[in-house]
Amino acid sequence: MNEPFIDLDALAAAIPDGAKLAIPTDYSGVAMAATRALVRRGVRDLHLVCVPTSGIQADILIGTGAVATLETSAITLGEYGPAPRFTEALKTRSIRMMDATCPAVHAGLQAAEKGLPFMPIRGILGSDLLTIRPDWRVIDDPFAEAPAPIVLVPAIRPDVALFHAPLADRAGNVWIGRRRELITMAHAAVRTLVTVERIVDEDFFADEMRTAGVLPSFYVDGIAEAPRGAWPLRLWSTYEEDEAALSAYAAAARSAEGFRVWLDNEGSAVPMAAE
Amino acid sequence: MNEPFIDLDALAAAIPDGAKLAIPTDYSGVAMAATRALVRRGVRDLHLVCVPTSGIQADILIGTGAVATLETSAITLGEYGPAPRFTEALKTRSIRMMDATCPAVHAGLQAAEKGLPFMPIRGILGSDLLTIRPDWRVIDDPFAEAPAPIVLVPAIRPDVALFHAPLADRAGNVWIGRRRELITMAHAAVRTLVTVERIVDEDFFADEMRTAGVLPSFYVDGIAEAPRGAWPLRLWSTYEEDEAALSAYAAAARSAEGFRVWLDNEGSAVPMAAE
Amino acid sequence: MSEIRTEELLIAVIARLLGPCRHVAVGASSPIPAAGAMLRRAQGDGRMTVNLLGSEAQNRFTSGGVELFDCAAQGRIDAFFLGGGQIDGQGNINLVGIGDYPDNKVRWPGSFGSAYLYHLVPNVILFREEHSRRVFVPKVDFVSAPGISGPEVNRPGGPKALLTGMALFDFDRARPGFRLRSVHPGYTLRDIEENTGFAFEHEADPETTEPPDPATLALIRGPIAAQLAETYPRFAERVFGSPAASAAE
Amino acid sequence: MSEIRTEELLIAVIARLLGPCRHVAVGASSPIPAAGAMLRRAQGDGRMTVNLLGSEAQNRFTSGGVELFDCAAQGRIDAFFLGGGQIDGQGNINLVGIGDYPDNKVRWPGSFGSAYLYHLVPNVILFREEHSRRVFVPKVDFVSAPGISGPEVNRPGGPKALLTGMALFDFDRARPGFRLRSVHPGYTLRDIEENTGFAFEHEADPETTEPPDPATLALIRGPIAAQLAETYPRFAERVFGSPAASAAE
Repeated sequence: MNEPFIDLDALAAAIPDGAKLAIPTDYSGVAMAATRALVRRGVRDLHLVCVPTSGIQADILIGTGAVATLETSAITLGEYGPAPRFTEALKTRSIRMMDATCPAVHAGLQAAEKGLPFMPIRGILGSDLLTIRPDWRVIDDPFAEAPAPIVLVPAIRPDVALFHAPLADRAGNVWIGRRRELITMAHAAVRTLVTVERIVDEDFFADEMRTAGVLPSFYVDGIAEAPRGAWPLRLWSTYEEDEAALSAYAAAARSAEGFRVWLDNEGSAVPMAAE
Repeated sequence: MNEPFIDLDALAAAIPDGAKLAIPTDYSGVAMAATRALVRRGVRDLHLVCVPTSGIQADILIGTGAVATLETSAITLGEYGPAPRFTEALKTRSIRMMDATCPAVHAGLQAAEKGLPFMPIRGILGSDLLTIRPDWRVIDDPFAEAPAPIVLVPAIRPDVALFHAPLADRAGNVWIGRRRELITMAHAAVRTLVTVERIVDEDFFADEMRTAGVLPSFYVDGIAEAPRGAWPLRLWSTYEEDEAALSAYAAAARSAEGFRVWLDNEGSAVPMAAE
Repeated sequence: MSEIRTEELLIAVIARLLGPCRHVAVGASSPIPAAGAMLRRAQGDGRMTVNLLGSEAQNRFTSGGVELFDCAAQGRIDAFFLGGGQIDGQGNINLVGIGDYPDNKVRWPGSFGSAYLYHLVPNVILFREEHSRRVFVPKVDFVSAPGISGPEVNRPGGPKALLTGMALFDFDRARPGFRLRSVHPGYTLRDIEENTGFAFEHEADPETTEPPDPATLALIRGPIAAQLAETYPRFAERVFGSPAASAAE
Repeated sequence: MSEIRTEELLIAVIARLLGPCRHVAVGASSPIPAAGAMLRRAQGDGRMTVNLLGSEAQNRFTSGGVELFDCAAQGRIDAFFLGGGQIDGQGNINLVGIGDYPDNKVRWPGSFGSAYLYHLVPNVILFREEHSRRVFVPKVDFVSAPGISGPEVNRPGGPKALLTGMALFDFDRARPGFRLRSVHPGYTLRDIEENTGFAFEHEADPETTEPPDPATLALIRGPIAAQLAETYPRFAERVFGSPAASAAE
């Protein structure tokens, strides 16, 4: 893409079926408006990489049948309880599950960020995760004098990283503040698609006091303006979560039928006021 | 230390003889005032880790005989020419040299940052650096199907990281902007000592627009106020280098005698006006 | 001063367990551990760091999601809290599900950072309010993170204590196993035995968990409740009502 | 329009070599490569990124010193510049010293990032103004970074061209070796042969390096000189004098 500024549907169209899609955790900046656009376009066969966990975003995508593989350290609605469509999908074995642990997801992304095939990681030894993740290896630390096992996890190179941030400037730089896992995701991914609250006229590189929180434009392939784009989740430093909407989802999604009704009424068919 | 705010001489005293000392590259925030304090106290036997290169700071420490081991990707005065005391020390074999390449220094620090014994790194294969750095290993990538060598470098865990930054707040948080190698150094090091232009009353965590460039106080063991503390080097976004002073150093240090005279007049014996 | 609530007792016990810690991190959705850590900070010299994941006001990390894990590996995090759908007598914890993976009869959210932090944080406090044989089992069905490791494993961290709604246990890594330290007011040793599915050491007549003194209680109901409300407004309101009202009790 | 300076010719040649690049990084203390990259950016569609290490105004990296290297490994840096105290006909470069390590007769600053970036950046332009047998040797005394690697080595990058004060060469990774592309105005094939210590392919009558056209020269002496002065004030003043004066030539 030569012009990074696109609309939500064009952004959703830029995520092909079958993509390995990286999404951030609930408090980091979740592209919920873009997720609704993805549901509208009927995305399928995603390999969802949750960095390192997810909530309603993953649950909705799973509920619509968009997810073939789920790589995550946890899926939960937090204070609103378990994630019902996730739980149901595991019961019916309708998705391939790759259980992880948070730092292993970060390590896999950092390996991709450095063009490496793998990263070593502390811990994990003795966890049954090692049994169910045959792609994780244990080697003997070549630098230790006595035998010392250490885990290696393979690189995670998403086809697309998708997240929501407060601001972008006209040059396509995105302000992500101290949510630097978003930067790691963008470094690791082949392409990065972002929704932002606002596109602003100021140049983010004009003031060194503010540059530290900027994802530079050369990592960013598409930006769509989406006011309240994390709704009903909160966007750190910008707005709080919508408790009523999250409670309503948690209740509705307990049954497949309830989820379908919710989806028709709120999830996708009716564009949100802001979209 | 319970109280992070100390003076320059106390800061220099907190760097013991024999310490593995990490210092940043010339444009990143070099603690020159602290270096003069170190020279005044007659520090010895340092293992200097340059992240990933150094200039006048390393050259002065080498010239005073303070350096036993030098781990760096390069030492140069840049536009002012070769680093004379470095060159002389290598000629007389008076320091142990550990030649590196920039990303290997970063990788070693990142290994320490993660409590890892080593980090894999791309490149380097076929370089004579592998021959002269027996602590760097080559293994066969366990994730590759065909034989594929990859280099592993050991963790670099400095005893002390020392640098200069523009600002600290009263809680001991240090503003480093986008010079994040300083954060990596602090994460990797056992202790971190910092000089700053100014200690200010505002709370760096009060405004999310500015938090991204903050090194949190729990990584910082000592802070000394040192206005123009990078002089004669520049401090990004704050002041330019002193061309006359750097030219004078480059000329004087060409001979051992010239260096000694420079040192007596300017380098250590006479505290700078600001100190 | 009104009657001490269970949450207040647990918050006070957690603060005591954190005694000399300089840096405590607390996972998301953990209001009681968060309050315990903030209480301990309020009781100390003002230099203790408390980082609540997912919070902005109570979080000083600036390097993204990986920083908690890096910081733990650096030895800079003294205490962390883990829970578990199942916890067994060897200190193994299961956050994945009941039954055989992947055909779990009951599936929980997942292992989060447990498989890493349990190895690296020296004082992991296992916290689970529900004290039942459903939770405290002879052997977990899935080891999200093991309680102990062999000598070949680099492991500075592990379980230090187990706190439930009924009792407080210490963990002995050498034996290994739990030892009952105290029973909360209102419960007996018999209650603990009946509701714990694994064997544990105990005195014949175990101590009663010391409730918070009036000064501590005032701290909890005043400034701690107010701080907690920034990150956990719904929990704070449920337990303490309006912080201003509580502070005036 | 005054006579074309050597620096201006080199800047123009570099911009031509960078043809389709979207992201060019330039090391510290490299004014001519920096100017070449900025010229190419000025000639393009405005979306090319130029990152000068050590600059703030001309640097968009925000993840610290490691970002250049990570970015290169991601395949996001199309071109970089390396020099060498010695360069041989296999494309090996030596930034460490003359003679046997560590007893080098002449010691240079060190290898910088060459041992990594040479492997990872697809278009590495070797740039060394001094064209002599002292620099262009049959075999380097120390391989800071090798010109080529075996098939077992993951190596997307390597040398693309060699630019000196006398000539421009292409590098053929398959053969491997240099091929003379053009000789700068004022020099002959004979000059190149006499001052090059390794064998290279060439036409019997090699082309002359095309000097910058008037429009390019105006761009160099106007906006590029001004941009360059932000990071390299001393170089800009020496070569161009005051940028305002140059722009008016």
